[in-house]
Order: sequence, then C-alpha cells, then structure tokens
Amino acid sequence: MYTEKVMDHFTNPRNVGEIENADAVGQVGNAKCGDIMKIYLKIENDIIVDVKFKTFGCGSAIATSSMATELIKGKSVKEALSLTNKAVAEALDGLPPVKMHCSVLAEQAVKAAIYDYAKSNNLHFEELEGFDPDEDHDHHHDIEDEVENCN
Amino acid sequence: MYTEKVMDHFTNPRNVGEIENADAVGQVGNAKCGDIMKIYLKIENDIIVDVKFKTFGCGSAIATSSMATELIKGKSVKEALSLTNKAVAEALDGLPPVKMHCSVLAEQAVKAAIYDYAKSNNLHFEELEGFDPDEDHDHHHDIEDEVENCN
Amino acid sequence: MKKVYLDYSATTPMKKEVIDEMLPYLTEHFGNPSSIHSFGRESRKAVDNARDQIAKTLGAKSDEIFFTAGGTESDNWAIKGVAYAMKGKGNHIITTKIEHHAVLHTCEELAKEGFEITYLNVDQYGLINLEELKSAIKENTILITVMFANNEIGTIQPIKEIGQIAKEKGIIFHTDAVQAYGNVHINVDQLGLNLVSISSHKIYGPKGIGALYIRRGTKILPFIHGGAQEKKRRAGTENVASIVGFGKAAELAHESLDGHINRLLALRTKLMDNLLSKIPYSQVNGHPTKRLPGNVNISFEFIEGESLLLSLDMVGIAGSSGSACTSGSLDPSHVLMAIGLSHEIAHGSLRLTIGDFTTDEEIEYVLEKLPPIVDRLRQMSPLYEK
Amino acid sequence: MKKVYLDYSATTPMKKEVIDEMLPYLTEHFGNPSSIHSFGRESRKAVDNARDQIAKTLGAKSDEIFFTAGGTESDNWAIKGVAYAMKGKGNHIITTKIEHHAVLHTCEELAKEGFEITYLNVDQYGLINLEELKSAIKENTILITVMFANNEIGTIQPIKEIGQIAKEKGIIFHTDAVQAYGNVHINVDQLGLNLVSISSHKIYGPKGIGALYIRRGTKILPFIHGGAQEKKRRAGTENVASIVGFGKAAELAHESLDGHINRLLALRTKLMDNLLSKIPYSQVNGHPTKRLPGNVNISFEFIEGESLLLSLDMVGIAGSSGSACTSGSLDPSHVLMAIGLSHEIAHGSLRLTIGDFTTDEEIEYVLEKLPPIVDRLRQMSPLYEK
Ligand SMILES: Cc1ncc(COP(=O)(O)O)c(C=O)c1O
Ligand SMILES: Cc1ncc(COP(=O)(O)O)c(C=O)c1O
Ligand code: FES
Ligand code: FES
Repeated sequence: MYTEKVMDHFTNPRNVGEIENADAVGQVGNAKCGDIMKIYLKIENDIIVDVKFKTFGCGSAIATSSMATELIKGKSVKEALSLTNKAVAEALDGLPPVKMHCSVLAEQAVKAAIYDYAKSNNLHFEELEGFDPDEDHDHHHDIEDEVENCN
Repeated sequence: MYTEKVMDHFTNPRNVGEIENADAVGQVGNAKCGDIMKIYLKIENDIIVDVKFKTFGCGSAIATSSMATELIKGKSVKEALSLTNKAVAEALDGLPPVKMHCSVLAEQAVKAAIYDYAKSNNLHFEELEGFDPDEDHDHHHDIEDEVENCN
Repeated sequence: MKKVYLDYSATTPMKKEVIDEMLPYLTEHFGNPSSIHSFGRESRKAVDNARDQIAKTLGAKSDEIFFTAGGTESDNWAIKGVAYAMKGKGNHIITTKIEHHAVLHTCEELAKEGFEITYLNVDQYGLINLEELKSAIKENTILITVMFANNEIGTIQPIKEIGQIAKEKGIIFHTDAVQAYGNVHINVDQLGLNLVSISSHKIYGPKGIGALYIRRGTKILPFIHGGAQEKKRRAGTENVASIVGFGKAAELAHESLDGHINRLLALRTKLMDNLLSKIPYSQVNGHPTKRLPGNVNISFEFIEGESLLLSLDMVGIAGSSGSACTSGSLDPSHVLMAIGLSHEIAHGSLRLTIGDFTTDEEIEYVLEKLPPIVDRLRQMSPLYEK
Repeated sequence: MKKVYLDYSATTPMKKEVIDEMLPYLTEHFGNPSSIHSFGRESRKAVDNARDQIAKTLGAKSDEIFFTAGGTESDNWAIKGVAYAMKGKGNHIITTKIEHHAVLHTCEELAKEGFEITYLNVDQYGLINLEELKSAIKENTILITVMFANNEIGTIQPIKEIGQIAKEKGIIFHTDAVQAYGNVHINVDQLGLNLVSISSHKIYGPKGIGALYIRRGTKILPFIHGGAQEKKRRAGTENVASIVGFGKAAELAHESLDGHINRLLALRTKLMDNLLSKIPYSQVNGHPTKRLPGNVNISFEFIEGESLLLSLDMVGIAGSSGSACTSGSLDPSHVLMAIGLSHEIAHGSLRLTIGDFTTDEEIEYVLEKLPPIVDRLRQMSPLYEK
C-alpha cells in the first residue's frame, strides 16, 4: 500500500513536536475528517530555520507532514510557499490515490503557518491570495476506488 | 442416484424382446417425451405365461419395464391388472423422485397390453374402466426438484 | 518477526481438518454435481453431505440450506428475494442503522425502487429497542432484517424476542448471522427465524462460500438465474470443494462451540481489562456482556485508527479500525456513529478479534506492545495535552 | 475400472500448477484483502496479480476485470446490470434461442418486468443469421447478448461481425464466453466486446469463481451490493485462493492455446469420424468447422441419452446428453430443438467433450466400447427395426 519512504517517514517522522516561541503556527483539518495538522515555524530573515509539526491522522498524514517539514526547512518563506502537495507526494515516492488528499493537507498546513506569519508581520504574499486557513477542505469525496473496511 | 436393483435391471433387463404371435400387445408413451414402452403378452387360461418388452427411454424406464414384466409373469390377468407403479418402484428399492413417472409408464404399459387382450377377446375388466392406452400422460410436469443438465 | 493475528472477524485461517476434507475435491473428485456419471455423483454426494452438516448446526432441515458465494450474496438474496416475492402484499422493510453494508446497501437499492425502509436506532451499546421495533411495524411491513451480532462492536441483538414479534405479526424475519454463526448457539426454530445468512470464511472455512437458510414455505424469489442447481433456487455450478470445506468447518464449530466460547471469553477479558487499565483515555465500544466472545473494540482518544493499525502491523499485530482513514471515506464507521461516538473517538477505535488459534502469549505480546504505540502517537497528536 | 472423462464442457479437473498456486492462499496467506495489515496486503497483491493475468488473456486492462462467483453470476450481472442502467434509454434486448440458461432465464425474468426480448433463430448448425440480427435492432435496443460458443453443440458464432453491428448502432454487446474462453482466441478490442462472461472451472481452474470483463465506460449497475470490493462494483469478501487459481489457469490456457486447440482437434476428428463410420443411423450436431475444438455431439437414432450415459458410465466413460431424461423435464435440450432436431433424435444425443488430459488411448477405448452399447440399446428399442 505505502512506499518504503512513506513508511520510513511514518515510523521515524522528522521534526515532530512544538516550537515554544514559534514565529508562526498553522493548523488545518478537523477531527471530523480524521485529520488535523499543526505546523510551527521559526523564521529568521525570511528563512525557515526551524519547523515542527503535530498531526492527528493516518499514516500518510503523518508521513506527508514529516516530509513537508523536511522540504521547507532551511528554505525561504517564498520557496516554502511554492511547495505543492504533488512535490510532497513525489518526494515520498508516491501515495495511494485515496491518500493523495493527505498531501494536500500538508501543503495547506504550511500555507496556513505562513499565512499566520504574514498576518503578524503585515506581509503580503501573492501565493496566499484567496487562501483561507479555516476553510474546510472537503477533500475526501470523489475518490474513485475507495475501500470501505466493513468485514 | 439409482439403487443397485435398478442398475441390475437396467444392466441385465429380464424379458427383453418380442413375442411373435403375442396374444396381446400394449404400447404407451411417445418419442416426444423420450419414452416408449411396448409390452407383449402370451396368455393361456387367463395366466400370463410369457411376457416381453421393448423400451425406448432412460435407465429407469428400462429397469421398471424389466421389473414390471417380472412381476406379472406367471400371474393371472386379474393380478397383473392390480400392479401399481408404486409396487414396481418398491420392488426396485425405490426410484429418484424425478423418475417416478417412468414406473407409471410401466404400469400403463401392462394395462395397455391387457386392454388389447380384453378388446380382442371381448372381455371386460373393472380395473380398465376409464383407461385409454392412447392418452398422453403428461407425467413429466410438476416435478419438484428437477435437475436441468445445462453445463 | 512475530505475527499475531487478531482480526478473526475480518476472516479466519482455515483449520487443517477443513483443508484435508477439501483437497480430494480439488483433485480427483472434480465432477460437476449435475452430471449423472460417477464423477458427478461423487460430487453430488459431497454437496449433500455438507448440506446435512450445516442443517444440523442450525437445527434446520437439509432442504432448507442453500449454498451461495458468501454472506454478502446471502444477504442480497434474502432481502431482494423477499421484497420482490412479497411486493404484492407490501413494500415496507425494517432494519437497523448498524447492519453490515451487504444489508444496508441492498436496502438502499430497494429504497430507490420505491420500497420504504425503516432503520431502527440502537442505544449506546448497539442494542435495538424492542418497543421501537413494535411501533415501526405497519400493515405493509413485509420483512424484518436485523443482524444477529455486529461485526464491529460485537453486540448481540435480542433475536429471540424479535423472532416472537415477527411471528405474532406474521412478518418474515431474516438475520445476518455471519458474525454470530460459530460463536453463538443458533436454533432456527427456537429463535423463530425464517431466513439466516451465514458465511464460511468467518468460521475457519474457505472464502467465497456461504449459505442462506430458508425456512420451508418462506416466500422468496431466486436471486441468481440459470441452471437448476440448489433446487432451482440458486443457479451456478456448485463450488464443490468449498462447500465441502464449509460443511466440515460448520461441523467442527458446532461440536466445540461451548469450549470455543469459554476459551475466547477468557482471552477477551484479559485483553480488554488490561488495555483499559494500562491506557488512559480509553473506552470500550459495544455491550459489556451481550457481545461476541472474541470481540474487543476500544477507542483511544487523541489518535487515529489507521496510524495505530500501521504501527501495530510493524510489530506484527493485525487488527482493524472503524476509522474512515482506513477507507479514504469521510465518515467513520456508521456503527460507531450510530452508538453515538464523536468523530474523534470513532477515529481512534481499534477492533481486535480473537479466535481459535489465539494464545495467551499473543495476548501478552499485545499488552506489551500496544500501550507504548498509543503513547507515541499521542505525543505526535495536536489534540493531546499531557 | 478404467475411467475416461469426456465431459470437459461440464467441468474440468484442475491442473497441478493451479492447485500449487492456490495452496498458500488456503493456508498461510489467509488475510482479507480489505484489511490493511500484512495478512491483508499479501492477499490484495495476489488478487491484483490474478486480475493482471486474466486481463492479459483478453487484451483488456486490469481495471476492466471483475471477479464473480462464476459464469452464471457474470451472465446475470451483465444482463441485469445493463438493463437497469439503460432502462431510461430503452427496454429491448436481443439474444438467441440457444443461450445457456444463465442468460435465457435472466432474460425471461426481465421480460416479466416489462423488458422486451428478441430471441434470434439459429440455422441447422446453430449459427445465427446476421441479417436477422440487423433487422431485429430497434430504436430502443439496449443490449445484444450472444454466446461466443455453445456448450452443447460447440458452435462458434460470428462474434466479430456481431461486434461490428453493435458498434455501428451504439449498442452494448455482451458475450457469454464461458465455453469459448481458453478454447478460442479472444481479444476484446478486435471483437468489439463490451462485456464478457468467463468461468474458471471450464479452464482447469477451481469452481465457484468467474469474472466479468467490463469495458471502461460501459453503463452497468452493480448486481451484488455490500462492501466496497471490486471497486465498489461487486461486493463480498474476495475468494482469494480461487481467484489466484483462476488467474493461473487463465495464464496457462493463454500460453498454450494454439497447442491445446491443435491437440484437441486431432483427437476430436478421430473420435467423431470413427463413431460416424462405425455406427449407422448417427449424425453430428453442430457446425462442421465453426465449433469448439474439443466438442463432439452425435445423435444415435432409436435410443435415449440417459440409458446411453448410464451404460457408458458402467464402462467408466463419462459424457453428457441433451436428452430430457437426464433432467426429468419434458422437452429435450432447447439447443437441439432450436437447430431443428426431432424429439426422437434429440433424445438420442451424446456429448463427448475432450480436454487437455484426454489421451489417444482413451479415444480408442471409447471407439471400442461405444458401438456395442448403442447396438445393445437399439436391440431393446421398440423404434428400431433391424
Ligand atoms: C455481519 C456481516 N455480514 C455480512 C458479511 C459479508 O460476508 P462475506 O464476506 O462472506 O460476503 C460480513 C463479513 O464481511 C459480516 O461481518
Ligand atoms: C455457456 C455457459 N454459460 C454459463 C455457464 C455457467 O457457468 P458457471 O457454471 O460457472 O456458473 C456455463 C456452464 O455451466 C456455460 O457452459
Ligand atoms: S488522515 Fe484520514 S486519510 Fe489521511
Ligand atoms: S424415460 Fe424419460 S425420464 Fe425415464
């Protein structure tokens, strides 16, 4: 089901935890959908010098959180904003179709954190136009080969 | 499916053949239904001194013909008339439900032969009242656990 | 790596006696039971024998047992078969909110065709309310279908009482006994059952074979049309080897039923009690006593089921969860929702089901491995404040 | 006693490679493919692999193969599934008079529900007439279902031509290829097929498992409702071991298809020609060349099929017959009636079907044993005047 990389990041997630005086915090998802991601950023001179996450969710949610934090660590805020869910999924050698939405969540969590950063620092990023961190991404629907475990 | 007795009478049918100057001949069934039984009787002093049959039909049809001829051989015409299909079936240790109608045919064949005998000798038997040797006994219907071989 | 299988409700390994019984029918005795030659007769005899074996376990007559491809087909057949046979009389069907999808989705299909379906509520333990059932019955009610025991939380319904109500009202009563069969005593006469769905792969038999018990005189149309197999009521060349395996599995289950129940209960109690005491913020789902002997269903707050299952799998423990995240669908299990769990608690549910090959040592292993895994996932959870 | 099995069209023995491939899934790999743990994943992989194997044999894509409990269920699903999905567009279905009962009885059920069925005639060889097909097509025709090869007389229909006609008119085309599969080259694209029914136990695989090929985009509703197996289109726990066996059997059949055909043809010719020349008043039923390679169907005048089969069985030869007397029903096989045989001739029909384990020696044995049996039964027959 999952690639080795996913399992690796699930088993040994990088950057788990919280940052005490974080410069930005973003949270997306809700318990109803079964996934919540929270990302903490430490930013110096527009560079993400530290990042931590906490995730309530499936293996893929944890692995994508882990990979997303790895991918933005040390990058500029600008660069982090260009992170796509596809890039996260690819970095994990792919995700099962039903689990692609978890990578969307990771992308959104990063954006939500930077949104928070932008707000408290009065910055404006083109990439965040139209972005609403509280929007409920009803990402679970229209999944083709959904498997209900009802045995 | 069939009892040993049925198989014995099917494999070694008694009284197969024709009687040249038979005193009576009866035939029932038709090729459409898949079974025809023809019975030849030699009768002396109202005693069936010889009997032969020819049957076009299934294993059970052949076995019941054989058994029926055995059961009436040496008997009086009266006694032969009292032969029931049940008696034939029982003498064979039973028949599968779908094959009970073959024993009916055997009973009918005996009756048809005696009918022929009665007619040519101007005799009257109570047991034959209402009996019509040419009637088409649509015996195959309403069989409960019919098995169609369609594989 | 050590492997501990605790997902017996999903499917069971076969017993050796079952495989041994099947093998001749996978090899030399391969005839089609409809054929009249010796190859066919050999198969026919085997099918008839299995039918006898199964009838005996239910207190039924052999000609009331009809083989199907599994529990799902049995459920589809029972419900659609009665609905179409009885539609002259009425179009109302009563079921529950916690049925298996084989029942629920079939009812939903019938609803599209104009049948009216009442879905009974269940209480926090998963039990239906007999008064609610009684008042749901109407003039046009043609079928009551209530599962014997639930596959997720293991709750056993008051089947005998339902059977009495159905009988009084002259309504056909079907039960999906796929999980109960082999784990609970079932006698179709004592319980007033008209139709019972059972499945082989839940009782140490092969997959892909099941049966529908049909009480003599029950109005039901065939579901699969074709050859005259199963007394013209279920077409298709008989799955001889699997039927033989199912028959043997049923016989074995029936013979050892009390021992089986007692053994499972002891292991179940040990596992459940210890998990509850070792892991804070945990709760049992389902009924405390009216439940399948091998069923454990626990919710651990703050964590999600799939990541729990994956973590368990990595130490060789196989379980299941009612979390939607195992399925990619939005809502967690309809059963957990129906007993009133919040989404969050439902997502953190774990089902461990014990079976005949489960050992005390395996239970110990789970008790050792599971608590630290829960703790680790909680440490990662934004919902958990230690 | 010597045993000669010549009833391969009824069912086949399994190949050793098939059983060997299945065994691990009857023993250690018993997981439910829907489970996410290692036991489940092992099974999932095996099911996916079998799907690939079967797709390949048909020139199809893997996601177009759906497992069922056999040819009968595939036929029921194809026909009802399309009928209900397309009923907004029309209610007319075209089939033939010589279909298997799985198709015929399903059509008859639909007729009761208001669908209109056209049963195409066949000629003396069992072939449909393409012009008759064309003129049967109407505005409201939603489905053409014509069997690939007949199970009794072996006649192979002009499937490619039918496919072209269906395509031109935009009508869904289903074929029951249960007998053809593994005996004829089948490529779904070249033949213009939308739906194809196949069954494992006719190609040296296990019983109780089959598949329906569904071309992407074909409008068809599910037939069995429940869990989300088979991409939500066919519910029920997957019959893993049998699916694995079916996959292997399909692969083997595909690899050796040309050799298989040639071998069977040689034995068939020898058997058929010699029986015809040795036994007077005999005739072949079915097409001289457009027929399944292993199929022999001969009528012997003046005798009846069941007594012939019984006599053959007593010398160890297993065959079948279109006589109603094997079934207890009134009319002989609808197929033999449709090709215009008289009842008498139809009753005297014998089907011997040759397969991969048939030897030349076995054919010799039949050629030795059969003629005297026919003669003996004729001596008993009131219809025979020698
Ligand atoms: C309660 C219940 N009903 C029906 C089924 C379906 O049975 P099967 O898997 O044999 O189709 C299951 C198992 O999955 C079940 O647990
Ligand atoms: C042409 C044809 N269609 C359908 C079937 C039914 O297939 P199954 O026996 O797998 O249900 C058969 C075999 O019996 C057949 O010969
Ligand atoms: S968090 Fe629910 S599927 Fe990934
Ligand atoms: S003669 Fe036809 S069934 Fe006996």
